[in-house]
Amino acid sequence: MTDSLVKNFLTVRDLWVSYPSRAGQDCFTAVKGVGFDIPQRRTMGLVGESGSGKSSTALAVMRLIRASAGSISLGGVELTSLTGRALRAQRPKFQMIFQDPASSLNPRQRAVDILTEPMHLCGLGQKSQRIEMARELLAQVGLSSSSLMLFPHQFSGGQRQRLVIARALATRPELVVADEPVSALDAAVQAQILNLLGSLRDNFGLTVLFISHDLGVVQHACHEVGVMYRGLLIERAPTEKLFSAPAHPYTWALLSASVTDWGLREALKTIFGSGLENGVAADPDQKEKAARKKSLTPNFETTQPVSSTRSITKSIKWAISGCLKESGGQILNPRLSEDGSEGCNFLQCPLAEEKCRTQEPVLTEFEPGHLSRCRLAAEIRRQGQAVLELASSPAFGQMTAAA
Amino acid sequence: MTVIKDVSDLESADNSQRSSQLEGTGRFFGRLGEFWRGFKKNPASVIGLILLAAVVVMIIIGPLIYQLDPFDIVSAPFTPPDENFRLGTDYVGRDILAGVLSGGRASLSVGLFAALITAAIGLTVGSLSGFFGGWIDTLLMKVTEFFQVLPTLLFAMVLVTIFGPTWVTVTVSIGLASWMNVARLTRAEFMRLREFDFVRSAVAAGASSARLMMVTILPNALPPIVVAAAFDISFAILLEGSLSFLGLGDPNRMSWGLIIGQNKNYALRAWWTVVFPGAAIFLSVLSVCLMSDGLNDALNPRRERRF
Amino acid sequence: MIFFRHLAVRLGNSILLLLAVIVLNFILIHSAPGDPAEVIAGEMGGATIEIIEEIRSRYGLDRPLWTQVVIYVRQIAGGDLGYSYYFNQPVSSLILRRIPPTLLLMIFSLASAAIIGVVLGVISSYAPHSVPSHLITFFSLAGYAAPVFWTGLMLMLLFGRFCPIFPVSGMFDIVAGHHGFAYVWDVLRHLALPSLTLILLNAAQFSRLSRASMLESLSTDYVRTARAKGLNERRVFLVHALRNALMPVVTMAGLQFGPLLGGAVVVETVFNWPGLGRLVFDSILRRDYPVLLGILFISAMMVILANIVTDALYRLIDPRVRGGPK
Amino acid sequence: MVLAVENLFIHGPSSSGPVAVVESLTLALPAATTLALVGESGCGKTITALSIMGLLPPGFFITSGSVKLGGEELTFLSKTELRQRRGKSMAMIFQEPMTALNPVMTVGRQITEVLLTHRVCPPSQARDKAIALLGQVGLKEPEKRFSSYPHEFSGGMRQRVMCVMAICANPQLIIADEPTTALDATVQAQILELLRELQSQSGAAILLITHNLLAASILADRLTVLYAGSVMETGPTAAVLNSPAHPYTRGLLGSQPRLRLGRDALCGIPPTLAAISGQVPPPGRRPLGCAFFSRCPQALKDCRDNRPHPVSKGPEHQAACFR
Repeated sequence: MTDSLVKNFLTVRDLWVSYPSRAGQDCFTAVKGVGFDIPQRRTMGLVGESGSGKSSTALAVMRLIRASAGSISLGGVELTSLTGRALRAQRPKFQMIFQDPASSLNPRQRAVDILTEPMHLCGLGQKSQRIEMARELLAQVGLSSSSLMLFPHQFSGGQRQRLVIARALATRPELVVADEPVSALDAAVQAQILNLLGSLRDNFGLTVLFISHDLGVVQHACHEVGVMYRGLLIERAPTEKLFSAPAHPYTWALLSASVTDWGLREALKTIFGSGLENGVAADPDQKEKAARKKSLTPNFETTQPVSSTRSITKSIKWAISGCLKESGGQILNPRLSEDGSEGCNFLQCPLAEEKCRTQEPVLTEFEPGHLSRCRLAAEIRRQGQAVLELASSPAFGQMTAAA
Repeated sequence: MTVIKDVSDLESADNSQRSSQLEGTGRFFGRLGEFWRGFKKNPASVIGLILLAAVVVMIIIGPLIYQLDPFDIVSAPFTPPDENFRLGTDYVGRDILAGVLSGGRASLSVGLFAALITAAIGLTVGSLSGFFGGWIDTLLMKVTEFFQVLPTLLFAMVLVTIFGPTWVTVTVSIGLASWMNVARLTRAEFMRLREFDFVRSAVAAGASSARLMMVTILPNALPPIVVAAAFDISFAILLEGSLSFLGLGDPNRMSWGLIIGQNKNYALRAWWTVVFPGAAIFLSVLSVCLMSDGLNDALNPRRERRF
Repeated sequence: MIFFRHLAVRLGNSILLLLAVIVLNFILIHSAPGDPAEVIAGEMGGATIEIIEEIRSRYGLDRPLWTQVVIYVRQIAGGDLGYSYYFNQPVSSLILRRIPPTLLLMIFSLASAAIIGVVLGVISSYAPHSVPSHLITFFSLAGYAAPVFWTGLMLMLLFGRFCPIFPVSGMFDIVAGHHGFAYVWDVLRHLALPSLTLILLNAAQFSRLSRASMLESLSTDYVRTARAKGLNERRVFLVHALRNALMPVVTMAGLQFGPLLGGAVVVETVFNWPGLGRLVFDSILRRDYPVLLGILFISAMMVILANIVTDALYRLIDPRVRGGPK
Repeated sequence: MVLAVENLFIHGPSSSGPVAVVESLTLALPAATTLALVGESGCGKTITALSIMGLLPPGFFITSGSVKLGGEELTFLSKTELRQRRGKSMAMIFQEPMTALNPVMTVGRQITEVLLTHRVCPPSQARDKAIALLGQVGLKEPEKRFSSYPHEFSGGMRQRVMCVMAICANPQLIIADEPTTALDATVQAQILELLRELQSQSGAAILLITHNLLAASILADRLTVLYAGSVMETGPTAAVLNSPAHPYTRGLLGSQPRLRLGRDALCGIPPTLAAISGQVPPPGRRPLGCAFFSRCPQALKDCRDNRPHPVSKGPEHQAACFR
């Protein structure tokens, strides 16, 4: 059955999205030529900080906002050129799960209408069957059929998100775009929803585009991961490959900021800089900014005890430089570079060199299945693996415990 | 202020009866009850409702009991209020009480119909420019800005003077001169709600623009618009009063403003000719204002509280 | 820099608006019942046949509609608002003479109404559920609900009959013929009642708005931060909450200019204050359309100017809009 | 001991009259240490912070219990005395940096305001001290920052300004209510490190309020886990994270997806997370006994009726559970 699955079910080619800024002169380009494709029944994650354009990409794929350039095709059907009735005919095939449960349900509609409206719009089944189908959907997302007649404000946050998921499944879609589905929820409820999404994806055979700013959630939920920075897809790889050792300095910066194990954090900091002040004063995408209500920073599962907070000592720095020497690399000493118009858009890159400023890097596949937009991709991945190797070795553990 | 009702205890209570209410009746009375609960909380608006009810009853029943034609002369001019002419007579000798009773019908009906016109134009312009944005929005907003530049009363006066002071032209002129507030408010509401995810999900489910505007956004945009429309009724009554006061009212329909307008030069001699009709306008407009405050609380869907 | 560029854009926009008002006047003339020439001459103006012919040629009424519009616009833009046969003088000079009294009345009333309204609104927001605040809320509703002409007449009765300390009509005492400082004082005494009427109406609206915006800014995060910093309640109230609450009040002052003009017309009729309002009242009685349309055009211009001033004022107060150093 | 809270009860308004929002809360915070108060939304952690600062919203009030700051009982103080303590001996940093600063006042003036109110330094030196502080928290070109307005700052920079306002009168206690929730991952890490640096310089105690157990472990020496208004577990960070003694803490740690790096990332993703079923009971409907009773997998019979008392599970490590 698997070979009949379409290799590239959702293909996005050279997608550009720009918003006319209020002042009217320069419009803000949120997505700059992003391209990826997702095989059928697979889940791809898009990770990035707010303003990286991940939500804009999701909205463009859903044809909720107009992309200024690029092509999107789902199951072979070209979506970008469709408009009006033709587009509406295709809409049931791809649905969306939104982030903020408080604003994604119509406060004046009861649960039964919320679920039957999509069915009515795409003409699924007869009017009499729809209430029965709605009851079934509620059961599948773990809500009792007695809540059919309730209004959204009579549900808790987690239950409202279950209703949002049920609505997305009402038209039996093949592709589901989930824009930060769990970010607005508490830790315990978040886990319930992630489990629910996982089981529904397998039962319904859904292809999912999963948007999140949270690396732990993406590693748990996605088969493939794409990292976005200021509108550009800077790295794409299967989850195992990416998290074993990323190949782009920005991904490392994201990782080092999300890691809560103090020892590893200091080790990563010596190589890839101490996390970066995202100096973007203007807020490009206010909605993404507002979407960051309850972010979750995952922790690095370590074998040794989590040590309490202390500052770095000389011995650790020496150990790291020693191990790098054996692996034949010299320490790429972190230098913060100021500005730079063309060339690599990662302005605060600690490893930036002259060439980075002049040539425009391209997303290249330096290893099978692993693409990165950095000239030093292979080098960074190798050195990163070495540091992670060292950090998880028991010797390093005692050292951090002692320090 | 209500805490989120916890669904789990609803499951325990057997509410099969609730889920069988799929027809409309359960919903309509449910909403009316909910509306009254919210409305009741604000004492000022209840007083307003009673006051308005009294004024309306006075206007409808009044002329039936006190059958006196406000236009025919009943006694000497400027007779002060006494037992047979409760509110005295005006500069020609017509009975003020009859005038006040039958004048109300003109003032309130003009106020109501003008507010309807204002709401109709305002809603259409506001919803179109708020929902579609782009050049439609700029064009409609330029038109709104143009109308807003003209002083309301002056523009209404010019229209009535040119097209003749009949009951219809007065109502239409008031409507034309004061629809801009509702338009701006509707546009703001539509632009705000358009960004909400439940509208985006309706688009994703394949809803057409018309359905989005009418079924998805409008019901949620109504509360503030209804409050503004209530204010427009009182604004229209005041405007009609001013027009009739300046002699631009419909001459053969008695209205409160007309009485005051005709007797304004003799106010110092015959205070009663001016005080009572004015008080009638004041009370009816005050009752509508008080009620519109109450409407605001009653119509807003319950907001759950966050600690 | 940005501030002046924006001002230029506003000016351009306003000129467009004025042209639109002129075209509106043209449409009104042509859509009125009867022959446009008579409309222009004004029914009661005792217009003879020659005058009608002269109007017909001057406004090119026989020419195609489009050229008529151009002629009309060029004339109005050139300052010639037409001729009032009843008053036997050009409309523009008639109106210009009547503007100062109306401006005096409106500016004085608007300013004092704003001050009184904001003070009342701020006081009532200090203790939102106390008796004085309910009183102020009721006063502001009553102030809005009372029709302007009725308030005017009531004040006239009160001050005319019971304690006649203020004159009830006209702008200055013709008999006494004061001049210099005495004349100013006399005008002020005459101004008292008409402006008091307008103040009662507008102070109500200012107090409602400033109360609502004060309550809103008192519940914001930055007021909570101010309290967390240990500032005393007076400073939190006046420095942090009030400055932000005044923004919408400034915008409202600008938008209030149009309706205020309407109110002034009525008040001038009640107290026969010799301003535009009085002129409007007389020209209605005599169906003197050129004067009416001229007044509509001039008052639209005044409203536009008021909007430009408020917009500039708003840009000065709010740093976010002023386009600070990027 | 900078902050000592004993058996604190706070009641808040609800449709059926006042309801207990925080029940018998005990906290101990010695100088120059950081205590993280961790709990899901609606468990009363923000209300606790506001009650210490004396900024409880209308309708909430402290019904019993004592709050001692530097040995002085705050609940006995008058309004003005409490106000004088705010900003001087205790300061607070809020969650939403975008709205926490006054948009129409320059950043500099909002800082000097604190310096002058608490007479930290004479007016003439206030400006220089503020500029020095701005530079100290890592803002480039402090002079320009001093006279610019909040809308020209990014979220991270505004939170640094909040830190300056908090420490400029060098208080004994700094309460940070979810200081990093509204920020990006990279900026979060920097703000937490900035707080640690400020603590090491000023020796102030930090009460960190957060919903995220793992983010707290970067900064906190001790953790107190709160659930539906009562303390479930409290202890040193390492002990609580590695050997959680309360089923709720175990549930929380199990339910959060952990980041696996290096060789661990290659061994495949676990199918499901150990999620806790059900949801947080709102204040009106909490069970009589242990608040976690309705969702606890190992609930005993007597957990339902009587409330478990804190039992010692290790050095300074207690958990309120009968197990």
